[in-house]
Amino acid sequence: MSTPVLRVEKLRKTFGSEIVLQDISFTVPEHTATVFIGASGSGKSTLLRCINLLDQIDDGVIKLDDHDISGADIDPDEVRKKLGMVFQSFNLFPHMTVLENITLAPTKVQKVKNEAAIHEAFELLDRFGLKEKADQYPDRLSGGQQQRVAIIRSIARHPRLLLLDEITSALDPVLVNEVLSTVRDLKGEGMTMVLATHEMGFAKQVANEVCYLHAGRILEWGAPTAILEDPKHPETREFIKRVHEAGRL
Amino acid sequence: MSTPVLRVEKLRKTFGSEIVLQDISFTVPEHTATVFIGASGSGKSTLLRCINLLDQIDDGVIKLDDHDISGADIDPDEVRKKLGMVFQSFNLFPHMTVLENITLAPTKVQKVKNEAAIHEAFELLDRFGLKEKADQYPDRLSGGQQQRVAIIRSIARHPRLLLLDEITSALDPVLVNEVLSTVRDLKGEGMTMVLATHEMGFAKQVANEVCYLHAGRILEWGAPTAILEDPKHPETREFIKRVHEAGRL
Amino acid sequence: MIENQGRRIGDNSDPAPYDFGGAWQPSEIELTRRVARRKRNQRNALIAAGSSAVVIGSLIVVLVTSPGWIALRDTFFKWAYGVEILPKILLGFTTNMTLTVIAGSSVAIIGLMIALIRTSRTPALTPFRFLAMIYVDVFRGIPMLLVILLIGFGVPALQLKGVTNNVLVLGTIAVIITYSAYVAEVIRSGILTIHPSQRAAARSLGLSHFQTLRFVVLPQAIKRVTPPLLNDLVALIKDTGLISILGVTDAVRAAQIQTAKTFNYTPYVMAACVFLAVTIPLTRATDRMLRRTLERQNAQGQA
Amino acid sequence: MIENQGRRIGDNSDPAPYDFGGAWQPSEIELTRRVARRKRNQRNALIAAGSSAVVIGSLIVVLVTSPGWIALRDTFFKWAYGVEILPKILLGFTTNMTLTVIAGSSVAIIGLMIALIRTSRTPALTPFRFLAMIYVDVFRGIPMLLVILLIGFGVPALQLKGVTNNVLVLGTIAVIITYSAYVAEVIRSGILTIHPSQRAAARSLGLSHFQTLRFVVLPQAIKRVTPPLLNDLVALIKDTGLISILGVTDAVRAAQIQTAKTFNYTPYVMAACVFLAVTIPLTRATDRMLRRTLERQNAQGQA
Amino acid sequence: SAAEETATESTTDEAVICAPESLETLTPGVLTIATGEPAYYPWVIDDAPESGQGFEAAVAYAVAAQLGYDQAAVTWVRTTFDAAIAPGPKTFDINLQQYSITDQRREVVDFSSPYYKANQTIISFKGSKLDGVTTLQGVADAGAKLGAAVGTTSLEVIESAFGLSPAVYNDNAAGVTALKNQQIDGLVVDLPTAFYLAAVEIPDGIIVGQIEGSDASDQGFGLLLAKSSPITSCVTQAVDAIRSSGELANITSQWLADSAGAPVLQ
Ligand SMILES: Nc1ncnc2c1ncn2[C@@H]1O[C@H](COP(=O)(O)OP(=O)(O)OP(=O)(O)O)[C@@H](O)[C@H]1O
Ligand SMILES: Nc1ncnc2c1ncn2[C@@H]1O[C@H](COP(=O)(O)OP(=O)(O)OP(=O)(O)O)[C@@H](O)[C@H]1O
Ligand SMILES: [Mg+2]
Ligand SMILES: [Mg+2]
Repeated sequence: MSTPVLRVEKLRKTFGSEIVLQDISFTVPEHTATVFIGASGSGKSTLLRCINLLDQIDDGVIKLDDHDISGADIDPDEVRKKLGMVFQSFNLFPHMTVLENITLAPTKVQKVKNEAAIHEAFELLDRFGLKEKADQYPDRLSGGQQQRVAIIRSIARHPRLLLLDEITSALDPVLVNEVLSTVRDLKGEGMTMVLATHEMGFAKQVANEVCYLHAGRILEWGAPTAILEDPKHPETREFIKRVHEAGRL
Repeated sequence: MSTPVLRVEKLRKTFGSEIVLQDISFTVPEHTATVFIGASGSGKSTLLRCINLLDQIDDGVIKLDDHDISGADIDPDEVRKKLGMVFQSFNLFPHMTVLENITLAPTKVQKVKNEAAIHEAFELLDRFGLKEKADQYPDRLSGGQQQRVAIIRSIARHPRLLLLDEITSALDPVLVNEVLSTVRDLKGEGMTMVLATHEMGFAKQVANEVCYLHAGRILEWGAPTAILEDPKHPETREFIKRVHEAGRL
Repeated sequence: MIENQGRRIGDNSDPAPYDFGGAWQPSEIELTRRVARRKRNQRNALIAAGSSAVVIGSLIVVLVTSPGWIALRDTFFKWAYGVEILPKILLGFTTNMTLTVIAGSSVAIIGLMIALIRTSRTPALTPFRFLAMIYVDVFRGIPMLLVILLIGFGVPALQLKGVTNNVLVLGTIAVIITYSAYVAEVIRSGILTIHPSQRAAARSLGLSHFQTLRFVVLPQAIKRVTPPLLNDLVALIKDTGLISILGVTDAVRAAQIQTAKTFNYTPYVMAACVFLAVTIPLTRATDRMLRRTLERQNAQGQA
Repeated sequence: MIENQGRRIGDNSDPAPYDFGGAWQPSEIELTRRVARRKRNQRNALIAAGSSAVVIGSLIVVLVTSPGWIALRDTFFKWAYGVEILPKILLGFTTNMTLTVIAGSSVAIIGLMIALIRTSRTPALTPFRFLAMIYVDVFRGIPMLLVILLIGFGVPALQLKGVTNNVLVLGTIAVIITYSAYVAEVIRSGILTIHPSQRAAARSLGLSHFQTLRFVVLPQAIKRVTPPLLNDLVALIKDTGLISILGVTDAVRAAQIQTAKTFNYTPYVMAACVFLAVTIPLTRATDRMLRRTLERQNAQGQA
Repeated sequence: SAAEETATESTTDEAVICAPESLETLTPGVLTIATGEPAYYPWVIDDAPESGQGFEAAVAYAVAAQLGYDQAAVTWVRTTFDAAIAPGPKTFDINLQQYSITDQRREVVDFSSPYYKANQTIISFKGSKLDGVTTLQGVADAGAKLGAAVGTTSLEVIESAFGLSPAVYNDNAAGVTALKNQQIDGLVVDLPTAFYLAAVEIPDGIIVGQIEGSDASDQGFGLLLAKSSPITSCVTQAVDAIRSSGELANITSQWLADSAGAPVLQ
């Protein structure tokens, strides 16, 4: 097997005296999706932020393509050029049109020519059925469209790895669907991904591996069917049951 | 059959040139729940706001206990004493504790003695398992707890009719459950209710009647099973299908 | 319990279900309701208009019938004299406006830089952050008059080579120093209200710290604080006059000179009018902008 | 692809899964990382501290070695003289403080009322709303000095029976009138930022319009605009001195009298210090409050 | 002839040191004179010092002529009180706007010898608390509120002569308004100004009386110059010269009313 895109080893993260992540180790091979599930506050967002170097870790190693990106002398901007990240909300820049949002990083960071960036942006928008929204401001889009634009924006930079943090949790159920299908398409194209989500549909449809995070530790992991339908650990079972009960329909 | 709690006749509501509600007629008998479903912007919130006299209607009649509350000389404050309403968000007053939120209206509007109001508030909080949150400020509660407090607050005033406007749409699916069970309990106690919701679970479990609102008109109505599982109208069918697809799990 | 009034299921004869047509006619009950409402509104509006007319009217009557009214009018509202000296006041006002333009643009740049230093997070900048904080606190806390005096008269006293002792320049510098402190605070509060996720999103896209500020944080922050910035602009226009203590003639000083000459206060009233001619359009614009911002904000999550 | 490093499924021998114990020891790699980080931070801090020391140091050197330094020091920083006249300045400052207290409390009430009128929605209040708008625009737009002159010298000229010609009272009224306009604007913007749903929720509970304002809207609005209100308080403290034009001796005037007597500017420096002693704690408090508000706001929806 | 001789001698003497060619003025060959804005009657007539009309305007031209500057070689500038006394370079060579010479002030600026010494005078209006008062004690006993402009010796007189705390105004114009508004009962100004204000600006204005020798530190009005100005001694010589030649007395009697017109408070 080739080297994994991402390898996290014994990662530890504290906020003051609170230990938020402890002893987290996992690998993400190329063209696979790893989905983190877990209760609110279990540390999913923090984990993704650590991988993206937005938070500084307190121990452990993070390797991207076998290259240690957690060292003290690493330039985060260089690392982030290889990573894409979409957050739960506040993703798009409200003062820029959809097109400007998408072309900002390519033109300013990768120094792509303006026309080339616009051309690629339109291709992407077209592929995801958002071409006619190119000149709209984000507040004119539905929440689902906003998140799809955020995904397009992050893949316009051709990242090695895409980090998606509960990108549907602020959406109406009706809107979740379109975002889900976008992510499924990306998976089909071979994008390597790490996701945090409450959506079991997501987990089922795109995950190669599901990890259950509980109070900062990975409590259980495995194939989606194994974790979602036959969890071993009582904590996991309890969580899955609660989610099932709350299931809409 | 006794007179219905609420009777709406040919209600019409416009915002400027936009017709938001048109030709809306329905009745809500005592101890029943009527659930409005429909796409975003179909007018659900506006309908509930009209019933609560927060918006002024442009035609039609609204009768509460056979008493016309849409007349020009009606005192809205008097009417609202008989109505409870919970919104999608921004319900609780962030500068007051849970207890203060609940006792505000009884002490200031109904002029209940302070001790009596506190006593009743504690009883209600106890019943819904929120007793230990009495002295907390809303921002320390989860979204689900906040909505449950909002419901408690509105029933502390013993309303004839409870209006619930998508009270779970801003919640994580895990939290929806507890709110749903609270509403189910109320239904069991005979509370008369009008709900607007995206949650099909809600509709199924509490509705006596489901109305599908489309672009300001009631397009289809009937028993929950009929509407949700075998909608007649193609528009309704399309909507139900979309919601199903988006279903989490 | 839907009642089958005027509505048929599956009636698809309409070209589109959204089309409500022009067929609707207000019902009887609605018409009576409207009449009742209109009557009540008219009555209330009448009461309000009446009561404000009474209040204003009686104020005017008290004013005009007061024993000193003639004297007051001659001292404060001698229009012929006012018009006569208006050119002098306008000439003085050009000083206010020139200063506002020069000081305003400098303040924008310096205030922005101080705000950026104060909102920076790098530990390396801590000493600068500390200095910026002291700077802002001191110059917000001293009456500007004193700053103008200390700089306008203090710097020339140093007799530094190559340093001007032109009072206009020094006074402008004093104004810039003081207002930069005010504006830095306003911009800083704007920057702080930008949600941290916006920064995180920008950094995630690989934008550098500076690019994040330049393309994401500042455009939003400045837009948000435009109303308070415009307020500061109004205040600046008014405060530029303080440098008249250094011997520069602005509109207020021009009025003061006239008043001192003739012992008549009309020039002050004229000066007030000249200021209003500029400041009122500005405050109106501020107001409109504020309202628009709020409308947008409140539209989100409307219940 | 979880690697089975140091973790076993179902290992429930821990008393609680939340307990991470004290067993953790930083790894080798973490330790080297920390050393490297510490070194870099120390270097950066050193550079920053060094550069700011150089900047400040050279400013001081330029100041002290300038040809006029001795003259400047004797004219602006003659401490012995400053201490000697400090009591007079402090006496003047009591005027500023008294005025601040009296005017401040009146402004709070009047500003609030104007804000309420301006944010009211009843059509019946339209004329009052209009008047309030004009009031605010006019008094925000005129330099306060002119308002003080017009009221302090204009009203007595009317020779109205029963109306005082006490300059302190009239000056205070002028200050109140002006600052009420400022404060009304601040409170109004606070009221407007309260989400309409909060009003709707209160009205739905049966609270009257007044009760909604009293118990729901105002407590939140005032809390939100406390920082700008405190800013206005600082400005008020500084601006009370303007009524010295009517012949009242405040701190700045007391300093001016001394300076005019001896032609020495130290009294002005002393006055600046006296103001700072009051305003700096206020600005610090404002700052803390602002930061707390923002932290709370940004905590919501943190990505 | 001998007297003539000395006069010419001294003139030539001065010419050596105190001539436009050798005086280190702001602009060589030009004497820059400052006064207030506006400048008041009777010190300057119609706020136009260039005309030479008014007491201080006339004194200024006389001094200039004595120093050897003709009318055309004099330029006028305006300064505020604060600008005039500020340390650092000045915008004028000499400044006259009724600056009283005191020893304290001498530490910061230079003064010529005095060109006029005015008594401080209280003005009021008919029917005021001060109407009819003839003694210093009477003023103090009347419970009157007195005002004066900042930067004048009038201010100190109120404290030293009556032990009252004064209302302090930016200028006499504000003081006059306050007096007209009856916000104060009397305004203290120098005598020449008092004549003008009481007669012209104050309805039913009266001069209550002069306060004689009330402030020991006040050495009379002097021309103000920058500290250690190179021309101070020349200017002082010039003032002394016009005084001893009687020209100053002529100017005084031409522009300033006889102080005998005002009663002296006992
Ligand atoms: N900046 C911070 N400072 C201090 N504590 C923090 C910070 N960010 C997160 N935490 C804490 O870290 C823990 C994990 O938070 P995190 O946001 O990673 O959880 P999560 O699994 O993403 O939850 P959610 O499902 O609510 O998004 C929480 O206890 C939170 O309070
Ligand atoms: N105050 C208002 N002014 C103008 N138009 C409004 C206003 N409130 C609502 N509308 C419009 O009325 C229509 C119905 O809005 P409403 O909020 O009732 O829909 P909804 O069914 O509750 O939607 P959602 O599911 O998004 O809450 C929308 O087109 C909306 O734009
Ligand atoms: Mg999260
Ligand atoms: Mg709604």
